[in-house]
Amino acid sequence: MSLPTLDFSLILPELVVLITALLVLIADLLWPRAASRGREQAPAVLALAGLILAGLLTLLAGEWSGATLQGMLVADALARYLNLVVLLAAALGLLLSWSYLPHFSTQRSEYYALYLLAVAGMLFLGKSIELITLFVSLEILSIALYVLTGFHRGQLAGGEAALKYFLLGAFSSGFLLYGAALFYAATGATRLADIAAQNAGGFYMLAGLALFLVGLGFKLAVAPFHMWAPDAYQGAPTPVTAFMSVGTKAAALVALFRVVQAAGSVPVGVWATALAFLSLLTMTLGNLAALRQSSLKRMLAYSSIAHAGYLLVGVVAGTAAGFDAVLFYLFAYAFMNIGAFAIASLLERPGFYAVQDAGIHAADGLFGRRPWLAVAMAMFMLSLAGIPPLAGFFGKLYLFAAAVESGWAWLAVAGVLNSVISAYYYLRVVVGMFMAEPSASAHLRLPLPASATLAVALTALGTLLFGLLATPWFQGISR
Amino acid sequence: MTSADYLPILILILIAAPFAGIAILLPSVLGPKNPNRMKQEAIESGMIPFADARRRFPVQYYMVAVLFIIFDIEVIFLFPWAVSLNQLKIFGLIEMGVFLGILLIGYLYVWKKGAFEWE
Amino acid sequence: MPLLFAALALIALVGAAGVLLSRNPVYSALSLLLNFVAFAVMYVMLSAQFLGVVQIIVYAGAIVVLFLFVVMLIGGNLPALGRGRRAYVRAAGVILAALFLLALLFGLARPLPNGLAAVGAPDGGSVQALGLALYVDHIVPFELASILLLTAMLGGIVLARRYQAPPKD
Amino acid sequence: MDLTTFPLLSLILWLPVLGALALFLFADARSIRVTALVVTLLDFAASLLLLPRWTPDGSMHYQEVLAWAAGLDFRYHLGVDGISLWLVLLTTLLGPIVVLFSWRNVTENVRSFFFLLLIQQAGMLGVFLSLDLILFFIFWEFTLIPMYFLIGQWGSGRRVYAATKFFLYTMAGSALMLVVILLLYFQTGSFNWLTLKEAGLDRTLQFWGFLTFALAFAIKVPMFPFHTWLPDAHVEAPTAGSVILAGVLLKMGVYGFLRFCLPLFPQATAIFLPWIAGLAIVGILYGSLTALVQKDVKSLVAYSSIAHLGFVMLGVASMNEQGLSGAVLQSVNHGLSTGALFLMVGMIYDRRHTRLLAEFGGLWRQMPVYSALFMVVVMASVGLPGLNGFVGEFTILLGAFRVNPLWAALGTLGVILAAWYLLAAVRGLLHGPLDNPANQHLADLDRREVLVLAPLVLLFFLIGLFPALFFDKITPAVELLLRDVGPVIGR
Repeated sequence: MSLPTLDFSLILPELVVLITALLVLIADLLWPRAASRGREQAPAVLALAGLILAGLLTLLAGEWSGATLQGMLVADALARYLNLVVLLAAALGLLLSWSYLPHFSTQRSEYYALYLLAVAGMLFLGKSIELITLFVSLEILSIALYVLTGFHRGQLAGGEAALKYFLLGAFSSGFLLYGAALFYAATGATRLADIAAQNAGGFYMLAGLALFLVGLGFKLAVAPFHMWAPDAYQGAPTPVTAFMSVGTKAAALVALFRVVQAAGSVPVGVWATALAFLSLLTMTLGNLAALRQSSLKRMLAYSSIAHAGYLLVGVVAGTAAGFDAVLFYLFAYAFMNIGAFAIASLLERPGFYAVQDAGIHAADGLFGRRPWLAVAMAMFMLSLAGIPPLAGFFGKLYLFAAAVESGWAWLAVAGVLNSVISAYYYLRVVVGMFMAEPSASAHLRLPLPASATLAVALTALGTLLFGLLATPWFQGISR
Repeated sequence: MTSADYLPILILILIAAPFAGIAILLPSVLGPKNPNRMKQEAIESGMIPFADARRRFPVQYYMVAVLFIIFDIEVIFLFPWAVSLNQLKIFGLIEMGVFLGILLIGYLYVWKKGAFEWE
Repeated sequence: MPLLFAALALIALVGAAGVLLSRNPVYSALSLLLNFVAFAVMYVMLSAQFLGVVQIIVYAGAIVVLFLFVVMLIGGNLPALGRGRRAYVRAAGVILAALFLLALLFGLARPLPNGLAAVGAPDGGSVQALGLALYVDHIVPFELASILLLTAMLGGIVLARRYQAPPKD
Repeated sequence: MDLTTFPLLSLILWLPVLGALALFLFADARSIRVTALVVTLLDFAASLLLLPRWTPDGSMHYQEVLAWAAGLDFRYHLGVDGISLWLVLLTTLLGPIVVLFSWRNVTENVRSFFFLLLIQQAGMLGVFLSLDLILFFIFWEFTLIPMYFLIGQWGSGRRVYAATKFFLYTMAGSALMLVVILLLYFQTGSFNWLTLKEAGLDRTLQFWGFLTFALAFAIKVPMFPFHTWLPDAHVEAPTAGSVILAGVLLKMGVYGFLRFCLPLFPQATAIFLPWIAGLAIVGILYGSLTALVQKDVKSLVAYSSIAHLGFVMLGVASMNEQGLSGAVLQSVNHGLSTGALFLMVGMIYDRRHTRLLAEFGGLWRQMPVYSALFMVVVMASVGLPGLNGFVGEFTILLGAFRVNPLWAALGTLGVILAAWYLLAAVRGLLHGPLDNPANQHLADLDRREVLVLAPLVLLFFLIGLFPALFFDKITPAVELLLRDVGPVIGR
């Protein structure tokens, strides 16, 4: 009976995040109730430190050569880049919640603990190459996000959003499990490597993959399964929405890519056409719905759905270059999307009992009051629309290049046309900021919290420079 | 544990079920039925019930139920561990130590946050 | 054996139908209990004894109790669900269910893939076999499970506590 | 440091960007304006450096290549030849003129105004200089942003509508171009214009390629059915914006046809040439007729641009040496004359804050210098022999006549109509009694305003009297283009 020796260095960043989460809880227990001044922000500082440490470990920890932990978790280049984008999104989201949380909640250490557990779930999901591990990490991340979505207890919309997200999330986990069971039925193995080796064709494999796509489709808020997303994104506190919209997509996409690669026996044309149709539907629905939104946050939610459609184009391409483009786009998307949500959070009027969402016209006349904030928001909007030389354009360029290369030119055309549609509602915000007088509903949280301003500055810098500089690092990541 | 070993359980069920069934069905079949308002009311040890019995439960009950499930599952994991500890030796101990440690922190946290107190 | 399986399957179906159709939520919880017990016996028949016992303890014991608590929490006399405002939703539901059934039958009619592990190995599902598999081959999901339970615990705490607005600092 | 290896084109391209960033060093408006003027003048001087050592052989000069992205190997590849040389010089010339003009009338947000102006100039230069299709596309879409904010923030009247229409119209048009560029790349393996020129593309790709590229460029030119954004954008834009819009942005469409549509898709060009000629002629007549009935001087000039650019596209459609070189020169001339026209309309707008012709009359007596200069500019754009307009239009008509006399006839009809509506404008503004009291004590042009117009008028005469100076640089490039494309089209 040989007891396995486990090489924990493979999952060091994840362990750091987990230990920080536990430390946040323990700190909350041990810290004397008499609130000293530092008491409020202690969990946030601890959480941020944990994230940064994990990020450094991911960056500096040599070459991730694809060694696996018992065939369950793999540490390859793909997982490394996923770690980076998730930790980036988490750190930026945390900066936002630093000043956003005190407005409506006293349960700070629980918030940061759940936040870190969600991050850990995403990191494990990105690394899992075995069906059970994949499912458990997906559940960790989902449960943590269900609770975070409903964290603003005073606001009814938060509760409603959390319930919707929970019900549909649990439903999708059911699909996922059923898919995994069918995979096991078809191949008798749960490790993706063995499933790929079996190369068993047949109905069970196809049905299993279909159900898996449905399950992950829910998590990615892909078109027919996106009903929960706008309400959940709008009801959740804005920092959680910002983090959730990037982190969940990144982790779910990597899981989708690994499963699709493992289900090699299912002819590529089959799942690729299905995904292509889903991608087209998501893009169009997301953009068209975003056109007539009155709340800025809900508009960003629909735009986030549309971007899930663009990301799927890279997966549909099916090539390694395709998924490199997806990873590149995820980083660009993290910068521009979290930046946009950061400014949306600054335009909100967070209260104890009701968060008054920033309307589309909340940003009117912003150029007059805070020129640099308006310039940053304009950059995020134009980058989301895919205008060069910002990061969004390069992301879309590589995605559509991968699509055209693998014969999906029509999908690239659809993507490009969708970008034009999306330009309209992104411009509407820019128009308001630069060319309109401040409207009655315009509100800006003054004085601007330092942490939020830092987040906006970082994301603005990222949106401007990432597209131009980062291309060489995104070659040959996903084999 | 072949299916034959389950014979005693089967026999147990076959005896218990009819016994309970008869006890419930017989009176309702044979007994006189002339219900009046007084008899229909819930028994409040003689007191006149002033509200419907099914009022909303305080949330503590729900907390207890959820925590019961979580710790119940934790215990379930212990069964196979205990049975196969002789092969797992020290490795199994560390493994379960980590598992229980994490849940211990959770338990302490829940305790400190007063989920068990009954106000 | 197949006769016993058919009977159990029937009981399970009756239980499931009971959950959906019964007016009173308490009755539906009890019929769910019946469903779980039927499955437990099926697991035992497939010689997954540990799983059968776990099914009884966790599902039948804890989760049905939780259902009852929740039903009580919301108040027992839950009004029957209002008629769906949109009639076509009901029709769509029926059609989709029929389609799903067809797909299932189509799937089952096909030859079973040969990769299926030998089902019903006598002590395949016994506690010892499971113990070794769980604590040696599947350590990672096992430890992740503890994190999952911790998250669930935290989630329960956060959502169940009465909401005090933060002091106006 | 000899000049051959010095990255002159990069200097010309990135100088305005550095200047724009330098604006943030200064606080007060005056030093911002001075810096902007100095930077644009330096940029113009740098572009003049291109001329002395120019070898008139039609090939690409001053090429610079810098490997940029690893995956899709698009490169930072700049180059300039006979076709794009004068357009670059036109851009760098209009730069300081526009800065000098907006010295007085831009009061609020001065730094962002000049920042956008400089960024806009860099973007346009990028379009003319880049030889890598992706780099071209990046600059092509980028030029939308500064102009969008210039029109949107400093425009007048329905500026938001005009700015958004301008942005979305152009972006929609050029959206498909990106996909075709990718298709070209995956068929030939490179984004480089030089290699794509030689690579024989299959017919269907050429057909669709031409269609999508032509759509994007036709919107920009603008050609007849796609012109509806132009009047709004020109009328609502601030004067500086209108000058740049008319002077340079429209030429990016023509340049696109000459640089990408014709050489890359010769077989498709043969099919579509009559269509372009037809639309061009419709553009000339439509532009002229609508200009006739305009009450607002600025929209009159805007519609005249459509007519003039109809001429240029007629030259492009004639596909022979005279036609093409005439088109290139005429697009430069149009930049100068219409730019001057917009400047002069801006000058009276600053004084009277109205652009309705009825409001004016008899300015001749009140503002003699203004009127004289206005007369010269009108004569230049009408095409009086001896001035630049005549040279361009005459060569285009010559080229068109060689292909199809009917084209030339309709073209000359356009010239007559041009004379009609422009002289109608002169009559409205300058002649007639000085009855309107508001006009009676209008100040004539001051030194700065004359200084703004002087270079343009000088160039009118220079091009008008010595066209050879310009043609000897354009014609070789045009011949090179015809050598590749001519045989395919059978001209």
